[in-house]
Formats: sequence, C-alpha cells, structure tokens
Amino acid sequence: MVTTTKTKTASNTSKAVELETVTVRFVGDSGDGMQLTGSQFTNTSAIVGNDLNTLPDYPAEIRAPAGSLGGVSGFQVNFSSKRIHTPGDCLHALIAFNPAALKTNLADLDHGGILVVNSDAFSQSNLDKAGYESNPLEDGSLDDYKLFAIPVGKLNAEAVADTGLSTKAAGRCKNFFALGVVYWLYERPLEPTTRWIEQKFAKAPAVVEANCKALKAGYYFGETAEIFPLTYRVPPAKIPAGKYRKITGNEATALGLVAAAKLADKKLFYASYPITPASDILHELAKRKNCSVKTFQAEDEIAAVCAAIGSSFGGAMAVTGTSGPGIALKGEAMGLAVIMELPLVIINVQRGGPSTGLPTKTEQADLLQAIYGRHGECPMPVLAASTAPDCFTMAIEAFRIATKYMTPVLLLTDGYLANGAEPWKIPSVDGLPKIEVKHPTDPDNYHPYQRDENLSRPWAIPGTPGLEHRLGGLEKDALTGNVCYLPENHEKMIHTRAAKIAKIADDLPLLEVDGDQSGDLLVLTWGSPFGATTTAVEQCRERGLSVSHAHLRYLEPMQKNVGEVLSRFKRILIPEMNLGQLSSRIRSLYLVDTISLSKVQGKPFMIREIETKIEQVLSEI
Amino acid sequence: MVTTTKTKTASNTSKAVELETVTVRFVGDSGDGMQLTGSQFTNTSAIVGNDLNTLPDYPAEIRAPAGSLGGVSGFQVNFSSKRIHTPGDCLHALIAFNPAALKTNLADLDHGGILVVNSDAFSQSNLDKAGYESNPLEDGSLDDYKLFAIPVGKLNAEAVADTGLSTKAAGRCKNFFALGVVYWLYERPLEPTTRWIEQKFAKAPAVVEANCKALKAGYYFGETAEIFPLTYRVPPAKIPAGKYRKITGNEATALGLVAAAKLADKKLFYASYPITPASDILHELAKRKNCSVKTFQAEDEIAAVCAAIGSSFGGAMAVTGTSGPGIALKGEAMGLAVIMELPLVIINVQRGGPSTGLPTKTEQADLLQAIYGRHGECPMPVLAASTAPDCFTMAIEAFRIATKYMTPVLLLTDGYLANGAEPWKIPSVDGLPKIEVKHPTDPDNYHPYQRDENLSRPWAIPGTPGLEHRLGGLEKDALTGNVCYLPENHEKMIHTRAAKIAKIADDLPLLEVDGDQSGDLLVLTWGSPFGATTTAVEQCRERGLSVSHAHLRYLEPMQKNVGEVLSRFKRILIPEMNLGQLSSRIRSLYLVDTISLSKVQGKPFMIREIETKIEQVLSEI
Amino acid sequence: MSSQIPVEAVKLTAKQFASNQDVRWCPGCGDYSILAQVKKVLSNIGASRENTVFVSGIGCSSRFPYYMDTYGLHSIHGRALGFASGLKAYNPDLNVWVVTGDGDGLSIGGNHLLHAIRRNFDINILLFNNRIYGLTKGQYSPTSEIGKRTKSTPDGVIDYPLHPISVAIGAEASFVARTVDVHVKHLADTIERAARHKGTSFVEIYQNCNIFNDGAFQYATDKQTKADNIVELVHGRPLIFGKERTKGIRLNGLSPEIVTLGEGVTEDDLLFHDEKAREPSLAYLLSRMHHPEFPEPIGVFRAVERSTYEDVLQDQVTAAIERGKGDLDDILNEGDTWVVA
Amino acid sequence: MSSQIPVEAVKLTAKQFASNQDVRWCPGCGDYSILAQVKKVLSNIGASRENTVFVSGIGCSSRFPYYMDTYGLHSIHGRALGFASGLKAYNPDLNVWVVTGDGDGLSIGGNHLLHAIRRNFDINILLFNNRIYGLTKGQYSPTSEIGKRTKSTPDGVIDYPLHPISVAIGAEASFVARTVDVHVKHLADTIERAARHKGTSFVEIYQNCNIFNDGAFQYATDKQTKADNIVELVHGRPLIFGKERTKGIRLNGLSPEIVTLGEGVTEDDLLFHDEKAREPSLAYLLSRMHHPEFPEPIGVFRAVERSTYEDVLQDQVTAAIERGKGDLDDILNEGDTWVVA
Ligand SMILES: Cc1ncc(C[n+]2csc(CCOP(=O)(O)OP(=O)(O)O)c2C)c(N)n1
Ligand SMILES: Cc1ncc(C[n+]2csc(CCOP(=O)(O)OP(=O)(O)O)c2C)c(N)n1
Ligand code: SF4
Ligand code: SF4
Ligand SMILES: [Mg+2]
Ligand SMILES: [Mg+2]
Repeated sequence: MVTTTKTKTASNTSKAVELETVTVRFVGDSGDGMQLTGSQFTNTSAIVGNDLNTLPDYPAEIRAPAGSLGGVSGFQVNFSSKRIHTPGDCLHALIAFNPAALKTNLADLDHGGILVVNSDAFSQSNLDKAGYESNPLEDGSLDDYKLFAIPVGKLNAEAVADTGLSTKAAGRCKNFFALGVVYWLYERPLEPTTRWIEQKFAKAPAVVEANCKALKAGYYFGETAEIFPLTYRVPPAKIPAGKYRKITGNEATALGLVAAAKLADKKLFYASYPITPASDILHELAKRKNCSVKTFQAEDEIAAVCAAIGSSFGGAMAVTGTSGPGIALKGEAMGLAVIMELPLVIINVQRGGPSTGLPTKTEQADLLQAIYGRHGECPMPVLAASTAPDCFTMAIEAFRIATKYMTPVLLLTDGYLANGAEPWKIPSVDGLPKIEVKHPTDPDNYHPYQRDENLSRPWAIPGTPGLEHRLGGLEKDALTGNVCYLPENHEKMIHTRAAKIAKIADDLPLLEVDGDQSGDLLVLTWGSPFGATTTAVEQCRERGLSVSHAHLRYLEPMQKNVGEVLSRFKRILIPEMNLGQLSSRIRSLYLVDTISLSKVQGKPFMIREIETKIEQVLSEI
Repeated sequence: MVTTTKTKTASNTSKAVELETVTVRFVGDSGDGMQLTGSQFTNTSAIVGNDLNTLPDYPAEIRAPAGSLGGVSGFQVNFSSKRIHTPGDCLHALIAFNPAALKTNLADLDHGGILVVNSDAFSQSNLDKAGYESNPLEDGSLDDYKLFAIPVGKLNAEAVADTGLSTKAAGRCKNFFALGVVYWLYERPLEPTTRWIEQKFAKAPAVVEANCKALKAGYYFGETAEIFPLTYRVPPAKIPAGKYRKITGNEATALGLVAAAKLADKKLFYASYPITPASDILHELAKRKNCSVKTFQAEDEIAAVCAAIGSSFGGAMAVTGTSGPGIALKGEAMGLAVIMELPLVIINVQRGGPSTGLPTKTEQADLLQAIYGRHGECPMPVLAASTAPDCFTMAIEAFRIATKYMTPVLLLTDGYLANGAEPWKIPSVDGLPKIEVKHPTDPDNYHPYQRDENLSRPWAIPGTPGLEHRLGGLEKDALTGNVCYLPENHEKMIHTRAAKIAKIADDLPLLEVDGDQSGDLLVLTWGSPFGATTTAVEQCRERGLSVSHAHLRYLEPMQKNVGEVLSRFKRILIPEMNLGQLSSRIRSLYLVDTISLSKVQGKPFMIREIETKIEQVLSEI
Repeated sequence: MSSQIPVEAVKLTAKQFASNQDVRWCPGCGDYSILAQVKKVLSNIGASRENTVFVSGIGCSSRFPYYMDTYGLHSIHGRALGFASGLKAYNPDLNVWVVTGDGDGLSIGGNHLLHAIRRNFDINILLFNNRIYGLTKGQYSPTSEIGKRTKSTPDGVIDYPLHPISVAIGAEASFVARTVDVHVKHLADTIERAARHKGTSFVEIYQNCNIFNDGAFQYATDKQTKADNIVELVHGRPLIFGKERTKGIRLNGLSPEIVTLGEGVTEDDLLFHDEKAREPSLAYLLSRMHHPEFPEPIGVFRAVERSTYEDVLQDQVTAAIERGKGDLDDILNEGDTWVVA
Repeated sequence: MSSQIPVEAVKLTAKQFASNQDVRWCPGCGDYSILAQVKKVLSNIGASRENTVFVSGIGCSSRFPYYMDTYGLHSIHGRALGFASGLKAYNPDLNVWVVTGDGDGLSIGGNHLLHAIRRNFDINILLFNNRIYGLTKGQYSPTSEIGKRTKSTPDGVIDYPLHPISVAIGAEASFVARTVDVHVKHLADTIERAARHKGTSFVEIYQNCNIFNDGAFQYATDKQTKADNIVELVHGRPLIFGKERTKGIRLNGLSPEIVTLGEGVTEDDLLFHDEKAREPSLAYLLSRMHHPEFPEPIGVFRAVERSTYEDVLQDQVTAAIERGKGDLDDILNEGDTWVVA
C-alpha cells in the first residue's frame, strides 16, 4: 500500500518523492541471506524513525537446491511516517535475487512497482529451474513494472575484488551490494549497517571490509549509475515520545518471561524442545543465565512440560514453550498441572496445521485445542498476544494469573508475531506491575487444598519444614488433597476448579471498543489479525462507515462485558486465520450470530481483505 | 426401584412375592470375589429371561488392605420383567461382606430393604477399620432395614469341611455360599452357576466340589433356616423374540470390530496400550487370532496409534483403543491420520478426569476433546455408543465411515458401558451391512489425492505395482499429494478436509424423536445417559407430561435434521456426565438455548434425577 | 563425593517418614518391604523430611509417595523422570527419589530413563520390577519372559524382554545396582549406596506381585535355591556363590562361565568385580548373566563419579552472574535503540 | 536366513528408485551420498518398488522417503518406528526401511527405538547421526559433545552424549553397524548387510551437516587422518588400523588398548572380531571405543539370528486358525445364551 504525497528534489541528480508508507520485499535463495538483508533494512528504518512492521518468510527446508522454487526465502518490510500495524498488503518494490524468487513473488508487486533483479542469476539453468519458458527480463512480460536489471553478482565481485576474499566468500557479499542499492533508493543511511557489520565480523577484518565495500558500492551505484529516475523518502513517523527498539514476538515473549520472574522476585525455569517457530524463545532465554534463568532442552515436549511442572512444584516461575505438534504432546501433563493446581505458563507459537502442516507459516487454528484439548473437565486460562510487543505484556500477564490463581495458563502467539519485528517503546521497569507470590511456611492449619478468596490453594514448596505434602493426578480431597474417590467430593472439585478459572474474569480489565460504542458492525479479533483489522477499521471509519473494533487478549475466561459489548452491534464480524474458531466459541457462550472471515493460507490478513469484507457486510445490512 | 405386584405362596414354607423389577448389590473387599458373584447372578438372571443391567464398581487399587473403606468392591444387578435401561436407582437388597462395605453402601438401600450381612466379618478390628464406633448389627442403627446377619464364614467352612481344601482355599468359597442364599431369596436356579464352576475349575476337582457345595449349602440354608419370611420372584421379561446373550460394552466393541473386518472382508489390526477401563478390548481381541485378528501391545499410546496408522497404510482395518490420558497422547498422530486421510478407528472408553482422575469410574467429559483436541484445523468424525450392545453397532458404523471417507473416526464409550452388562439379542451375520472397501490397482490416472464423489481419496496399498506414493504430515498438493507450500493449495485442502467430514451428514439416518414430535421439552442425550433418560421420559410421559427424547449417536458431524428437531421444542434439556459439553456444542452449532443437567460423580445418572429435572423444567415453562 | 542429602541435626527414625495415609497395596505385595527399607535408609543417612521429594509415575509401585511423610509427586504414567529432572535442575539442594515400575519406567517411560541417566542428575531411581503390569491387572511388561501367558498375550509373549540393567548401561549410567524385595538387608544396603551416590543411581529391585505374577523371582528368593541362583557383587572381590560358596564365575575371553573352586581352580582365577571401571563394559557383561544359565548378580554393578547436570548448570549460571549480573533495565534496552522526541 | 526382500524378476537400476521430486537438502549435505547408496543397495538386492516402504519421522534426514519411488511415510517427529512396527506386524511381506536422525531417533524417539529393537521386527533402521538438529537450525542433539556451543547451549552442552551403538546394544539389537556418509563403498556394503539381515538392523551413519555442524566427523573422513581414526570390523579378523596397517587393538582384561604390530606383538595377540557372539558383550565393548583415545570401529558390530516379532505373531495366527478358524456367527453366539420365544 503506497500513498504518494508530493515530489521533492533530492540532494543528488534524481528527484526524491515523499511517500507516507512503503513496502519492500527482498527475495532470493535460502542461501542468499535474505533474512539478514531484510533485518538490516528494518533496523535502519527503525533508527531513522519510521514506524514499521515486517514479515519474514522462509521455506521449511534449510536450504533447498539453489535456484529452485521451493528454496525461495523472503523478507518484507513495511515502513511508514504514520502508525502502521501490518507488513503491508502489496509491494512498492521487489528485490529479486533469481528467477525462482521473481516467479513466486511478482504477483504481490504493485502494478508500476519497482522491480530490482540480479540479472546475473538469470542463466538458462536458473530459468529452467524456475519454470520460465523465456527470459522475463527480455520477453516484455515485465513491462508493467519499473524494471531495473542490475548485474549484482558482477558488480559486487568487482567491488570487493581487492579484499583478498575467495571468490565464494566474495560472492556472499552480494546481498549487501543490493542492500546498498535499496538504501540509496529510499535515502537510508549506511551507518547502522556498517556498524553492525563491524561488530558481527569483528574477528574477520577482511569480511568486514568486503561487506562494507559491497554495501557502499551498491549505494554509489544507485547514485552514479543514474538508472533510477526517482528516489523515495519516508519521513519519520509521529509516534509517542520515548526510547524505542525493534522487537520480534519471540524476543518480546522471552523478555516478558524474564521480566515476570524479576517482578515476582523469583527465578525463571524454561523447559522446551526445539520446534519452529518457537525455538527462538529457548535461544533467547539460554543467553540469560546472568538473570538466574535456567533453560532445559528436554528430550521431547512431554519431558519439557513435565520438567516445568516439576520445577513449579519446587517453586520456580515455570514455563514451557512450543508450537502445535508439541502442544498435542503436552496435553496429558497440562491436565496434571490443572488438577495439582500448580502455576505454569505454556506458550504455543501457532503455525500452519494440521499435523506438520506448514511449519514455517503462520496460522491461528489452535484456539479450540487450547480451550478444550484435554480429557476430562480441565479448565485453563487462555491468553493471546496481539502484536510482537504485546507478547512482552502478555507473558507477564500470563504469569500474574498463573501465580495468583495457582493454575497453568496457555499463552498463544503465532508464527507471524514470533518472527515479525515492530518498534517497541521500551517500558521502564518501575512502571511494570509487581507480581506478588507467597509461599506459606507456617505448619499450623496448613492444608494443601485450602483455598483463599481467589479459590487458590497455597503454594508450599519443598524445603519448607512441616508443610510436606503429596500432589498427584488422582482426584483429591477438597481440603487435605489426599486421594479421595468419593462421588460428592469429585463433583465439588470439578465445580471448584471450573469456578476458580471463571472467577479470573473479575480480575480482568473490561473489553474496550475502538470507534463508536454501538452501531452496525463490530469487528472482533484475537491474536495477530489485530494489526490489519486496526488499519482496515480506521480506514473504513475515515470513509464514514459505521464500524468499530474490539480485540480479545483473554480467550478463556472472557472479559465480563464481552456479551454486553456484542449486544450493542447489529453484526459481528470475526476475521481469523482458521475456519472460525473464535466465532464458534462466541456463538456458544453468548448465543450471538457471527460472520466469520476466514483465511487459512499460512499468511496474515491483508488490510484490504478485511476492508472489503467490512464493506460487503455493511452493504447487506 | 422396586415395584411390588402381588403375593403368592412359594413352593416351600416361605411366601413368594412377585416383583416387576429388583436391584441387588453385592459388596465386599476387593479380594472377596464380588465381581464374580455379581456376574454369576447376572448370568443366571439373563438365563431365566429377565431384562437386566449391571454396574460393577471397583477401586483403583488392586486390593487395598482387607477391611478398609478404600478397598470396597461392588457389583450391582438390576433385573426385571419389563424393559429396563439402567442398573437401578436404589437397592431392594444389599449383600455386604464386611463393615466397610456396609458403611459405604447402606445409603443406597431402600428403606425397608433387605440387608444380608456376613456377621463373621464384624470383628472389632474390622469395625475399627470401617470407622464404626459401635457394632451396627447390635446397636439398632439398622432397624429400618430387614436385616439378616448370617455367619457366612462359619457356615461356609462347615459346608466345605470335607473337600480337603486348605482353610484359606475353603474360605474363598464363601462368596458362593452367599450367592446361594441370594439365589434362594430370588428363586433363581443354581444350574447355570454350577455349570460355570465346573468349566472354570475343570483342572481342580476339589475346588469344583467345594464351590458347588458352598453354593448349594447357601441355597439350602435359605430354605431350611427359615430366616427369610418371604422370597421374591421376578418373571421373565416380555422382550422381543430371539436368541440372547449377556454382553458388556467392551465385549460388544471388540466383537463389533471383528465383525466390521469380516463385513469388509479384511483383517483387523488392534494396537493398544493397557489402560483402565479400555484394556478388556485388547484382552478380548487378543483371543481372536483365529479370526486373523492381530493385536499389538505397544510400548505406549503414541506407539499404539502410530502402529495402527502404519497398518492402515498397509491396508489393515486399523484400530487403537484407550481412555482419556491415552487419547491425550494420541492427539498428534491423529492429526497425521487426518492429513494423510487414512482410515482408522480410535476408541475412547471415557473415565473420570481430569488427569488420572477417577480411573475406575465413569464420565463423559471427553466430548469436546474428541471434537477439538488437535492442533490446526483437524476435523474428524465422532460417534458415541448409547448402551453396551450399541457398542457393537457403533464399532461397525465407525469402520464404515472410516473406510468410505478415508478418515480416522473417534468412537466414544464410557466406563459404565464398558463394564456394565446387558442382554443382547444376537444379530444374524447375514443381516449386518457389508462394508465395501476398494484398493485401486490401476496405475493409469492414479493420483494419491484424487477424490471420488465422497471427496475420498483412493486407498492404494503397498504391494501394488505402479501406485507407489508417499504420504506425510506436510501440506500436500490437492491432486498429487506431493509436498506443497502454496497458500491457495493449503486453503483449498483445509476446506476440502472440512467439507469431506461435513458431507458425512448426508450419509446418516435422520435423528428420531421418541414421544411427541414437538412440544414443551425435548431431552437430548448422547452416550450412556440414554438408558436412564429413556426410562425417565417414559415414566414422565405415562404421567402425562409433555416431554420427548432424542438421542445422538453422531456427534460430529451431526445428523442433518438436528437443528430442525430442536426448533420444534420450547426447551431443550441435556443431561450429561460433564459440565455441559454437548450443550455448549449445540449452542454453538444451532444458536439454541439449552438447559444442562450435569452430574460429575463418577456414577451414571439415576432415573429419578432426570425425572426430577424434567418436572422442574416443565413446571417453570 | 557423596550425594546431596540435607541432613537433620537429630536423625529421624524410619517411622517418622511414614505419612498418615493407609497403605493400599495387596496384602503380601513386595512393595511393603521396599517401603520399609527406604524409610530405614532415610533414617540412616539422616535425611530431612522437608528436603526429600519422592516422585513417581502411575502403577502400583508409583503409589509410593503417598506413604512417605516427605514432599511427593504422584505424576502421570511414565513421566516421573521428567518431573524429577526439572525439580532437581531448578533446586539442586533437594534429595530427589523416583519410584517407578517395569511398565512405567521401561515401557512408556523408557526414553526419559535414558535421558535422565545420561544427564546424570543426582537422583535415585528405584525400579520395582515385577515383570508384569500390576495396576492394570495383569498384562505383560517389557521385562516379562518370552512365552508368558498374560491377559494381553493369551498365546504367550513374543517380544524379547529388556533387561533393565543392560538398558541403563547402554545409556552409561554412573550407578547401577540390583537387589531383591525380600533380601531385606541387601535391599537396605543397596538403597543406601544409591542414596549416597552423587549422580543418577539406578536400582532394579526384583519385586513380587503376588496377585498377577506370584513367584516370578522364586529362584532368587527361595531359601533352598537362592544361593545357587544369585551371586553377590562386591567391589574388588571375586564372584563366588553357591550354598557352600564353592562355585565361582570365571571369564573365558568375554564369556562368563561357572567353575567349581578347588578342582584346579582358585579364587584368583575368578572374575574380580570392579564397580569403578572407567568403561562400563564389565558391568554390561555382568548384566548378561541370566537365570537359569547363570546365577544373577545382585549388588552394585557400577559406581563411578561424573559431574551432575544440575551442578554444571548451576555453575554456568553462577559464572554468568559473575561475568555481570543481568539487569532488567539493561536487557530491555539492548541492541539498537532510538529516541523519539 | 536372509531378510524378507521381495525380488523383481529383472533387477531395477538404482536410478529407477528415484522419485520425481526435487531433492531439497542443502548443497553439500551428507544425506545425498546416503540416498545414492541406498538406491544402489536396493538395486543390488533386487528389491521391487511396490514392496518397499520407507518410513521416517521429522528432520532433514526424514525427508528421505520423498526421494524414493517406493511407498513411503513421512510421519511425525520421533515416531517412525511406531508406524513401521504396525506396518510390518500387519504385513510381514513388505521390505520396510526406517530413516531417522540423531534427534528424531534418539531424543524424542529413543523409546520406540528400544522397543522396536527388542521386538526384532525385520526392518532396517538408518540413523543419520550429524550430532545436531539440522531442520530446526542448529540446536544440540543427544549425540552432541559436552561443551559444544549451539543455539540452545550458548555456554556449552552439559549433558553427556548417548552413543547410539551402545544404546542399541543395551536393548540387545540383533544387528548393529556403523558407517560413514563419504566412505561410499563401506556405506553401500554396510547398508546391504543390514538389508539382508533378518531382524532389526540398526545402522548408525556418520553424516555431515555442512550448515550447522560442518566437519563433525572430519577425523573419520579426512584422507590424512582417517586411517588412524577408524578401524574396520571384519568378522573373524583382528582389529588392525593405521595408514600402514601397523596398529592394532589388544584386550587388556576388558580394556582395549592400542598396540603396534611388530614390537613383540603379532596379529594373534590382537582382538579378533566376532559379530556372531551369542552375548553382545564384545559388541558393547567395541562401542565404547571413541575418538580421540581410540580409532572408532566401523562396520558390523553384531549380527545374530533371532526370531522376528512379525513371524512369531503370524505363526500364532496360523496356529490359531489351524486349531479352528473363527466363525463370526459362532463368536457372536459364544457363552451362555437363551432364547426368548
Ligand atoms: C497414559 C497412560 N497410559 C496407561 C495407563 C494405565 N496404566 C497405569 S499403571 C500401568 C502399568 C503398570 O505397570 P508397572 O509400571 O509395571 O507398575 P506395577 O503396577 O506393576 O507396579 C498402566 C499401563 C495410564 N495410567 N496412563
Ligand atoms: C513433536 C515435534 N517436536 C519438534 C519438532 C521440531 N523438529 C523437527 S526435526 C527436529 C530435530 C531434527 O534433528 P535430527 O533428528 O537430528 O534430524 P536432522 O535434521 O539433523 O537430520 C525437531 C526438533 C517437530 N517437528 N515435532
Ligand atoms: S497387584 Fe501386584 S504389584 Fe500391585 S499391589 Fe497387588 S501384589 Fe502389589
Ligand atoms: S541443515 Fe544440515 S542436515 Fe539439514 S539438509 Fe542442510 S546440511 Fe543437511
Ligand atoms: Mg510392574
Ligand atoms: Mg541430526
């Protein structure tokens, strides 16, 4: 989505056009360094003060054969001078490193958009691998676009020729050459990237030199070759004052967990088994030993959740993180945590399913599994983050609820939030809410299942004399926690466990509505469609449509006023990256009819998809 | 529930009373042989032509300490001259082998009911273990009942004194002595039990002799001791003509699976890991090798479901059976079966949860797990049996659907159905529906995911030349089944898988209503509450109340007319042994308000609990 | 170095480790004897109630924690070691015991056993081997013999049994032992050795299930036959057995053989036990001696020192903190930041 | 007796086993070489496409079935052996292969490995050991070395690695071998031996992951050093190695030691390999020889005959049918019945 404003004269010979929002995408082979290139572009855009949002997209294979369609990796950056909430619907510029990348991505480029290709890679064999009958650079099929065919390979090789690197190593700099070109095109400074290169390769001066040379060469090529008639300028965004950094959802989740432990004055224990797209949380936390964080890479997801529960029994702030297939494996132990009433945070970074599905793509089809996916009556709070930075907030909130209510809590994020980056206004530690955790020590009148005003039982931990007790998965006496098979006790415990979770609703902020508080249409979201919906509703409202937006971060239990909010609107539209799971839940809870907008393509919603649906629904009222 | 009719003179000195329905319960230590005694009584009652229904009830421990409250094991038999559907609400007679058994069961005995106790077991130490302050046989606390304190131990010892058995072995006959007494009391023949004893202990003639002696001695004791003023006679029931046998749910499930394979002209492969109350299915099937049944006791539930799927890929009629905790473990592989579209039947014999819960008790709280408990959009048909014999029918139906639609199918039963026995009119094999299974062999135009009119793909199996193909958990191309990451293909496959399962509804019989086809109240049931509800609704209707009954055996997808049926009634009442899971599903599917009658005590509904609720609901309309 | 056993000022008695719950095993079950000896060992080593935790899975044996007046977790089937691993990794100061069965520990839980052992957590694993599934009423287990008829194998077991000690050695356990429920003193001594070992102690206990597999170990417990059917391992001593202690085990290449002392054979010709051998090859070889060909070794097969997972993890944490304690403010402000005015 | 390999009338070529799917491993990955040799072995043994099934879990290695023009299952992580077990038990006529990784087969899937091995299904397990998690981009695996820094262990691995061969021998595998991705002939020969073995064949293949753990096995593959760092096992032959084949392995008690031939040491003093030894103690001992102390053995550690699960199961079925084929009508009418008129 590009909004042109006015044309200015740039400092060099090309003219500079000022744009509000620009989306660019870098695409190439898995080995071409696209993720790196995209991240650097993101960093730099952040530093110049744009609002931004990113969408990395990589294949399930580590490195499929060079030049193949299956091996294409991409990174999309949306940057803007206003607030944005998505990685952008379509592309202002596409930077394609080979024919396969061009083939699989061209459809997303705006008509008339900028297309930069590495013409060196358009060899016959690469064209064949991509399934091109003729060379698109020559056959006129790209006439609709502003095509810039640059022999990146050759130019880069020349640029770094005197750094003493091998041909192969020198070739690896070509992404920086291309990045330089794009920096020039969008008037971005080189300095943040050169600084990064210097740090990253500090031990290999030749590599630093080569990469910096390539970057600069690309930039100067843009300037001097004069192939670009225009450059583009995206001014800084008007965003709230403060100190910012860029953060992905997984980083934010990890930091949120560290923060929660700190706020509770306790220690974090993270047990996990690697799985895409959740592994980065493990990697992040493994680096935090100096915060007394212990991480445990278990032999599988079952062992991981069990280890987390074991540590929770021991008094840890216990977390286990995974994605769909791992959640399936953790179900049995989650049930045990429910009946033992121990605090635990379980993170599900949702990905495309069912089964292995589309492991590197995003989806939000695990909601009903989160709520219902255990045997027996097994209630558990379920939260979901809405944006990458929100993962930080919700990780803390998950721990607040887990410890206050002595319960496992499921926190849902998704592949798009996990890997996508956004600017984050860094919170001050003092401003974060303390988490109060008490461990009883007094043996007098201690009963393992005696409940407080929140229906929570006491968290007595090993090492405390006189509070020795046994927990387990058999039904337990309502006070002593001893094994108890009595029918009435079982029924009482079933109801008490349910009531405890239901009662959390009293402790949640009310649901707020963005826009009119009542009207024709409410768009109700959960999870990552928050971003596209926010913009879509804003834009529709600017055009005078009667539409509002409410976003659920608490899926179980829901906030107390949800039913009431829904009743204020004629229609409820629910966009979800699944077949209507929240929709089904809302219908069951509130007996309210819903319109489900479903997208299950492994990709986030585009703004215009939601806008179109809003228009359609409103036109039918 | 006892309905007295008229008094007759019996053949001996006591008078015989004719009763319509009688409920007796045998209770004693786990080691006292209560399950055996109850089964024998059931068998005999079946043979004399009563309708009947049973409820075995045993502790989670194998054999808790003798005399302890936790070690009490019971077996309840309801037998009648009319059609009955439950094990009975309260007891006509309680036969208690020790104080602990008396203590934990007395509350269920009718006021004025018959109480037979083994007075030998009322020693001070046993009274202490049961927590009796004074001896109830002496302190007048049992005055409300017809108490018969019989020194069973002593009398039995005398009866078998000359059989040459050790004291210990002789003591083991005392349950037969008591059974003899009860046979006399209810005018049952001894012959079926003596025949059973002779077969069972054929290799130990002394044991045969002793047990038979004990049985007869008990019977003659009843006759000659003249302690019973009355005997009771329950005439044969008027049940449809035919040949009958007694069958438990687990037996019926096992036979249904064997029958399904036979009807499909294929071989059964049953992979399982032992778990209460599902293990008996494995035990039953392990005996069926002469029907070409192969059973595989895997190392855990995950391996079991995977082995079943592997065999299905190989062309087997594949089944895996378990209970709640096992289902939790099978979730991931079930998702794989969904995406690979292979036929598979998964049986969940539900038990009390969450977690280990009440492993030997019944519950039906796994419905929503069955429907939603997998990650991603992962649709799967869910069926549920209503009675023990119905397990046979539904096992066949599960296979019909699994093979016709190339899908895993979940079949739910529960602990009460699994272990409870009912008379079963033995079907003729010719009358059972054939299951048509085709395995393609023609390589021309074969595509692993090409669909037929049912949206089913072909079941090509290894060994077939030219049809070599690969299945897996990654998203697959809609035709070839090759790995495919394309967004549109994923969405198409998500929709196709869902549509295939939804379409099964076209292939189901319509839901029928028992009673008026419209009216004030419909009681909607699924699973084992069928029985109590049938009787409750019948009785209410006899009293002129406007109430009807409909029973769901198909939970996912539902029969096509369910919504329409519901719309014909003012109120919908749903009795479930959970917190309202079907209720929640009905609300979500049909936006219909429901009244949930929930009982979660590890025991089936009583008729009067449902009657009371019906009355209450009707009084509030 | 001995294991982490937090010590009471005044030793508690065995009885003081009993919880107030009724023990619900079948009368005559071998589990009773093990329960009694474990309490005695805790008393002997001067353990404290509050720092001791018993963790179990599901099975008859796994009811164990309920009967101990210590902290306890009766978890889910096969996963006890998962819980114990997390607990010990988080809090290395606790004295952690795991009680499991042949089904719980070797069937569904086999993988966790391998991994706990290789990580060498300082925990004590007691595997009650009754060669049957008790709690589920008599199906065969991974240690049941070929041909055994059980509820799930009416035509006889067809899978070769696993040998728990061989499996543990396959994963290179630092402490491996075997003992028998009714050999009370040997049982107590072996459990005490396990308790005092720093690292994962794996103890296989032959346990009689008198309901579903009565007499499974009669050869090793019967007064008449046991001396011929078991051989006690003593570090540094030759393998001698038999009622008169006249029989011994000699190595022929890598094959053990039974010899009679005296007939030209002296003690020095026998195999000498070395529980501290760096490589577990001897321990493995001993684990291959099965009844009836051989007397079965009981006692400690292997006891070597190796760092424990929890200690090294704690060391890494300590070292990281020494390099610079993490400050939440700093962490939140890491990387490229920019200020919007 | 050799394994169940349904034979084509005319042998197919290796190429005829290639599916039409693009191979998507990283350029330079060791998996390519293994793929090529497996196809060659299938051709050699005269396998048919339609009776051959490749089953895998999840991991780079587990993509294997897609590249074979046979039947195939790319299942879920760690569970390949579950699927293969059911398939083989149901249809013993199929030629079943399992391809797994060090994570897939030894981390999440370790237990299924133990149990498939003890049941001795006639299947061939190829474990691609690259000592890393490839597909999830570089976390440590159960075979990674202590101290290794990976994404999930920035301060170094702290758990002792499992040794796949030791684990397999702990479960008493009937066939155990090791080979190396780039030793093409040895690779093919070993895989062919595995294919011809009747029973579970377990083959550990050292496989280079040039992206996340490049050079992990350089000591065993480098032209300069490999002769000193590996020793080839040949049944009935002494263990000799070294560039000039002047070095050998001798047993000192139960401890292997390196000796130089000639210096008073002759071939006869060396350890002679016996892959058919009844007890797996020798195989276990050999599995303990690790680089750099010892040259690492490659080749067949153990190859013994034992009945397979699927055969005995089939025998039980056949015997039951011979005793009287089950008739559905009879079965439904079993037990006490009564007639209501
Ligand atoms: C997930 C799961 N699967 C199965 C069971 C049923 N189950 C309980 S204990 C047990 C096996 C018990 O055998 P073992 O571990 O040898 O213990 P024992 O009773 O013999 O002491 C099984 C299969 C369960 N509780 N949970
Ligand atoms: C249940 C589950 N957990 C985790 C994963 C993620 N995962 C995929 S492959 C893999 C490990 C791969 O390592 P390895 O088996 O050594 O195979 P390699 O890629 O090295 O060949 C993991 C953890 C998954 N797919 N499913
Ligand atoms: S069933 Fe066996 S193992 Fe279980 S308590 Fe009884 S005797 Fe012990
Ligand atoms: S990541 Fe490693 S193991 Fe995986 S394909 Fe690439 S080189 Fe091979
Ligand atoms: Mg056992
Ligand atoms: Mg690997």
